[in-house]
Amino acid sequence: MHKAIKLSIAACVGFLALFMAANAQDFVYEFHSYLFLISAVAITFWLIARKEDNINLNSYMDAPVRIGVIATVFWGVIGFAVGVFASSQLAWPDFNIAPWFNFGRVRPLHTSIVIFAFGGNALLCTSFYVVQRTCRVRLFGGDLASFVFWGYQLFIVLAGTGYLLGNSASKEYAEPEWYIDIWLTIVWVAYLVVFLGTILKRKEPHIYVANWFYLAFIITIAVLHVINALAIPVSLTGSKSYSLFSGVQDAMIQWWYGHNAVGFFLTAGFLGMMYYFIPKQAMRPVYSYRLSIVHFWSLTFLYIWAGPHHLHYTALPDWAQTLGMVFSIMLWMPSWGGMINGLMTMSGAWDKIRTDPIIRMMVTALAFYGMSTFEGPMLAIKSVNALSHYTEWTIGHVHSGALGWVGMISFGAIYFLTTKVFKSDNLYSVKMVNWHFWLATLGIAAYASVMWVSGIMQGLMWREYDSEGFLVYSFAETVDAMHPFYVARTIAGILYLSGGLVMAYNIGMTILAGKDNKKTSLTVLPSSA
Amino acid sequence: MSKKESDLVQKVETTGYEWDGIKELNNPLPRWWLYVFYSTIIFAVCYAIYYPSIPLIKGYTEGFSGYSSREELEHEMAEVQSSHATILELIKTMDVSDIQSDPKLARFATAGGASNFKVYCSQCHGSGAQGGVGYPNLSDDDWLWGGSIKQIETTIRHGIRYEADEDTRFSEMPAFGRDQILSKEQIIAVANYVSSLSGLEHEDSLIDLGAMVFAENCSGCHGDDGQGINEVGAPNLADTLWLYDNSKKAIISQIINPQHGVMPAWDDRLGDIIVKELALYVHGLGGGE
Amino acid sequence: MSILDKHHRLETNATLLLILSFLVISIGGIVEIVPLFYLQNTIERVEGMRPYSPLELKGRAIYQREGCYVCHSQMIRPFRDEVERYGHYSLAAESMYDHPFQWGSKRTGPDLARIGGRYSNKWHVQHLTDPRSVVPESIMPSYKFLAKNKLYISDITSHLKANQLLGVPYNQEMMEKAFADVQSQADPNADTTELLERYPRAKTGDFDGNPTRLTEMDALIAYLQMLGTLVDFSTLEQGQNISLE
Amino acid sequence: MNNISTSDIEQFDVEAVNRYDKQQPLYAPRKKIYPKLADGVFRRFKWMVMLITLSIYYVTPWLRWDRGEFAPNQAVLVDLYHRRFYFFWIEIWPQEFYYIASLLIMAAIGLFMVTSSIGRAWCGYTCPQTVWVDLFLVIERFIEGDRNKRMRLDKSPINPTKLAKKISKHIIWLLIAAATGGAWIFYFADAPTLLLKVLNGSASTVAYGTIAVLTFTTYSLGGLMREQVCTYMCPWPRIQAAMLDENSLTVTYNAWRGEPRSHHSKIQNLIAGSENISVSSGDCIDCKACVAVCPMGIDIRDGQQLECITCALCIDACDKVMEKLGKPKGLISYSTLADYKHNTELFFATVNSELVQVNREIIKPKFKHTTISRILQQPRTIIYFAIWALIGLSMMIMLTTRSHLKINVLHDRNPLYVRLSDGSIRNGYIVKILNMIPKRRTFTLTVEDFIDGEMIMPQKKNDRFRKILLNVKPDSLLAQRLFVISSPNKKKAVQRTFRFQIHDNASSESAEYTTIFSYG
Repeated sequence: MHKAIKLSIAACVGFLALFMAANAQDFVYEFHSYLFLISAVAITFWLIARKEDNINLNSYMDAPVRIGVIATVFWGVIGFAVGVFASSQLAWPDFNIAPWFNFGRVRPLHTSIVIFAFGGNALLCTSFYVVQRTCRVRLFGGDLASFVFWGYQLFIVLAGTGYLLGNSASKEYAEPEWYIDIWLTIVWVAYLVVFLGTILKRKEPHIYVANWFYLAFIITIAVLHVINALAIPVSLTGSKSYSLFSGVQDAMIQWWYGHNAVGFFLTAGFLGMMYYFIPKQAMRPVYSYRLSIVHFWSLTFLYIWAGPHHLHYTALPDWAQTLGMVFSIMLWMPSWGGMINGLMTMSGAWDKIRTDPIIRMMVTALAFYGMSTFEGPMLAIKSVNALSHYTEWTIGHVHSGALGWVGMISFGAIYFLTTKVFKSDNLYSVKMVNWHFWLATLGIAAYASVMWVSGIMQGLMWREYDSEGFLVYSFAETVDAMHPFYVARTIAGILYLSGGLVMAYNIGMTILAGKDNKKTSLTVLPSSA
Repeated sequence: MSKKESDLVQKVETTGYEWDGIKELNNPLPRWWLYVFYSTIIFAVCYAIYYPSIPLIKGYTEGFSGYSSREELEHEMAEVQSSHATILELIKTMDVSDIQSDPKLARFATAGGASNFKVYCSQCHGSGAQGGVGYPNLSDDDWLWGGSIKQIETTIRHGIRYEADEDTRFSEMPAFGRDQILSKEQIIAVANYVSSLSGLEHEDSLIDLGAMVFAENCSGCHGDDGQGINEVGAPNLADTLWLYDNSKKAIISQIINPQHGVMPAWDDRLGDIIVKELALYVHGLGGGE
Repeated sequence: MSILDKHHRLETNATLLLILSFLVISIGGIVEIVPLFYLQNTIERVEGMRPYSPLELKGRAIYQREGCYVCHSQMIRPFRDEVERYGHYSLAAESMYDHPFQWGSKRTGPDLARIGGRYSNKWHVQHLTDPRSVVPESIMPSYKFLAKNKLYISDITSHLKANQLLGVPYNQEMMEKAFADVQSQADPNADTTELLERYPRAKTGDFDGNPTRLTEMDALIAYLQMLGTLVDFSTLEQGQNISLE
Repeated sequence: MNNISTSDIEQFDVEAVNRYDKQQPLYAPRKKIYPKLADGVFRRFKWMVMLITLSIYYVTPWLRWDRGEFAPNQAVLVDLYHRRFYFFWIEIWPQEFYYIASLLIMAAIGLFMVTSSIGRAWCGYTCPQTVWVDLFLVIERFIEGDRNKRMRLDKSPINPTKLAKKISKHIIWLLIAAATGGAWIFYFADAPTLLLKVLNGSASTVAYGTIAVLTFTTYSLGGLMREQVCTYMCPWPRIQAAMLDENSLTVTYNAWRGEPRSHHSKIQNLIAGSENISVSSGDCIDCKACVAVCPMGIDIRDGQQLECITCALCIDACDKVMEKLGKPKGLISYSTLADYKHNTELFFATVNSELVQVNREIIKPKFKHTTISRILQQPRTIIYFAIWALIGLSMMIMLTTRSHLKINVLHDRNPLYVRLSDGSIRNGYIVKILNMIPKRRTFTLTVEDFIDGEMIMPQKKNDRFRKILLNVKPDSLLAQRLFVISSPNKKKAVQRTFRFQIHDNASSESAEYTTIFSYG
């Protein structure tokens, strides 16, 4: 695209933002308008200042990957820290600082940062890296990739500051208000264009399996996000909006979105990651091509049905609940297909698990993936769900998947990428990776067991009857009984967070150590075979 | 690139493609994986046939079981009810005061009363029986028509000034002002006297006149010392609790043209058991005599 | 092997792969979501449901803003313990005007579907101001600041309008009177007869203990005090009203 | 050096089923493994472990423990219906579930500790899957004979004997499986009563359902699926494998010593030729005894493999062969990867790797061999143990010193307070007393830190108490409704705090709860 067109788009956005700010009806909207404005100005300066002849079109475009690695680590640490903070608020309510840092605003911040900022950046940077390598071409769309990356960061900042300032659409994991949703849609479509465009101009005859998963993740998230976020704003110059759907339909759509945010964002996307980094790091071929086909299609088809298991025994009609349950159960083996393919890829390189902490993390990730995809279908069984729903058991389940699978596979990929896209060939300290691994694993183990036990306790206490048929415990008493668990959970969270800090230090030192190196080999496109 | 080759370790053919050094083997799927997958599908199909599952154009397949989570609850609640049959029968046949002296019965009946109170009584008396202006607080120790368990039961059963019930509690305070029974001065004086009974602000100069008016016109119902008489529902004027307001203005207004609360009779509507349960609950709120 | 051979076509054609993935993920959503819009028995037919009064609507926005839904559900499941603890199980009809729904997914605190009328306004004020002063075990944050924040009401009509666009049956009169209604509901001296005709069973009067100011606390408590009190359960056809012993 | 009669050493015609190069075709059925009976130190140890674990599992529900007339006398009982968990002298209420959370964390750390020091010992010795597969194999061997006989039997055409053997094997398996499922439910109800009920058909559907499900899973996982469970399904092996490092003990084939392999006939010639052994081949005679005994169907000589559960049976098998050959044991041994590396380097540094010409005895003292006691002295093991013990110890302290008495107070929310006719203020409370021992107790309830405050019992509004005696049934909760009354606060305070205290005169145990009194 011509520089002038880019500049004029940036200018238009800037003026629109200025107009929005001038007419804003509430503070959050005004604040966000200025953020848009600042971004537009920054882009304009950047476009004017940069020297375009420096760009080597015969190399891989690794700039977004490089910042992506840093952003992933940064948001990861922030997200874990906010999680520890939120957890402390439950253990010691005095940590609530009204109104900005009350639990009700901090929790969406935590979930959004870890899922969308940490997870999302991990997906962005790995997908950009992987799709270039496995297609043997430079990213499609020129500056569009940078736009996707920075636009996505803007989305995160808008969403996060929005929650704290009291701007929430109150749909779980989709809390940003309407204009942030529109912005994300634009960014996401650009992402699809970059990704699909790169695949279309590939130099490999076949599309690699990792890219199937990435592609399914991108397209599904687009569909989910757009439909779930449909809303009518009260005013075009105000932040408040009303969801297009109401009540039971809204609930169904929300959990269709919510569950598949897990299914496609946190599972399919990260499986894509797994399919590249495990064979790459283990230097082994993927175990079974056939298995990847079968489990890819069964996973994508079945996952989308599982949403209603979040609404068991609610006012959602029974038929929908039944469908949600049976499809969740059928999902068990397709989910395990990914685990088997990943693990069996390791056969023949099993000794590496001892010497290579990155492999170690990835294998542990697969183990947690296997555990949570077994626990998931089990929790979807109605009679189990009757006990577990509304309790901390669900929280434990989510975290064994999130900390174990998503976290560990991302850490592995991040360590891998750091030595590839930055100028150091080796990590600053392998020992620190080990420390990270142990801190994280201990944290997960403690977290999962504490939440599991406490969830069951909570469920049992709520339904405890005495011999005369009266409820035994008031709700307040069950809250009281949770205290030791909340404390233990906070400690577990601190363990995981300190692992993240060790990683941040390690990655930071690795990047700094290599800053004087001259390493270009990996970014240059291989001459076509 | 497209060359199938054998992997050195696994000695299985690769698919012949390579991406950034990654090759794919074409190992078979473990058969147990397929079997378990099949069995989950079979389970799913059976479950979906047995339970309501498939949405159609005008409804959904109801399944062989005809299951509904709400009916399930109804069955459970009915079971709970029937397990209470004996205890309910006891409540029906026994006298309230006897129920009260049986701790197990009392506890059961009070719990039942509590939930019924929320449904039928809280609209006027408040969800915590704390009352409001014109609606008596049932948790304090001040009773218009008596706070013994029997008296409370009667009040609930037959209501107050509820004409449809022959046995309803009835009394009416004369409209001393409207019907010009008392002069303006007398009214002000007696109101002043009434205020003094509970230590409210008053003018000493009017006390004598007020006391005289009170003795002649009011003490018949409210008692000589203004302590009230339960039999006629006349409130205690000497305590700190007021059904209406305790301002001079409100007192005068009540003397000129009294307001009279009405409470429905619940016997026919709720039946014997619930009335007794309610009586026990109200009595147990703390003010029961 | 034959099917797997055909898979090569997908692997070499990104557009085809994209389209097929899209189709595959669409089926589940369509089958589960679309019928909810056309099947008549999805939402029970009961009497008593009405749109939120303007003040309640404002209160609801505060409920959303503060993220109450992350700890409190508004969905009583048809289980004995829940029905006995919280009241009649929740109906789909009860959230039919909820854009978006507030069923929640976690009970760090108790369910609020039928909190309406359970406690006094005074209790709510004290509880929101300093939760542990009334419930020592509570881990709820303080919402003291709500009593200080003046309620922003000048845009109330557009809120009703947005809801009307979405199918919430606000009529012309409600729209016109919205600005007056939002004030009079929390005014102990106002004549609320008309308001109550428009919004039956709404709670009126001063909520936050300060009749002179209309605060966010007023709005939130007005909303809380209404929750779960609208439906007349004697009109519930399938599944009778469950008496709570 | 002994003269070896090589005819003593059996050669096994065996291929490692799960060797890398033997992966099967599409949707491959499992290839059956016929583990041969091993004999040796580790096998004997495993028998012992099996005996102990199985006895614990089957016997525990039948142990009795006297808790008086108000509590069950089963030593270990998970009473789901009453939400109590009994473990000998310990009784846990639902709100004390955090003990179970600590137990789980201890189990996790324990597993980390064991794994990082002695590898997948859990998998190899104590995992129920391993124990039950071992048990099922005992039955299989008893009926069908050892490896060769079983293979012959499977290859032979169907005949009455084969049919009889197969059927009886599966019936016994099913019986064992049913007994496994049966024993499980005894942990959840009084075992003798439940056994009677199960036998005469009057137990609940849940009980039968549980037995059925566990019978099915035990039979299919232990009898039919066996090693596939560990290879594909179980997540623990991955996590455990990730916890091993070069300093963890694991079952290792010492290739530096064994390679190049030779057939023993060749060795014989060489040995006969020279007194001072100079061989061109290693100690492994490729008899494949290690492969024959492996329950996972792998060849340990291929190196570290994800299937290996470190059951050490190959060590037993190999040691026996080495013994017969008169060579030192430990060609396959428990050693660390660090040792392995060191020894390999040492070996090849010492000898000319082209032609192995050395008396291995000479360099023997320099070989590293990490023993268990050395592993136990590693800082990591010690740190783990310290954390583990710390949690355990604090749990024990908490358990022994915990109060068997708890008080919870719920202050009325609606109304918060009631003004009475004489102007005094009354608040309502529900005082819940948890008597956590199986004995009836009488408690004295008092109001503390509240000079004006007096208690009133419901229905007796004129009697005011500073002290109330309450009887609480054994092992249960008493919810007592009562009121506290006080004159209005002179300083116009809205509320104040005070304490309810309960005291058991008999045990002088007491508990208290701080709550509020609202003035309005």
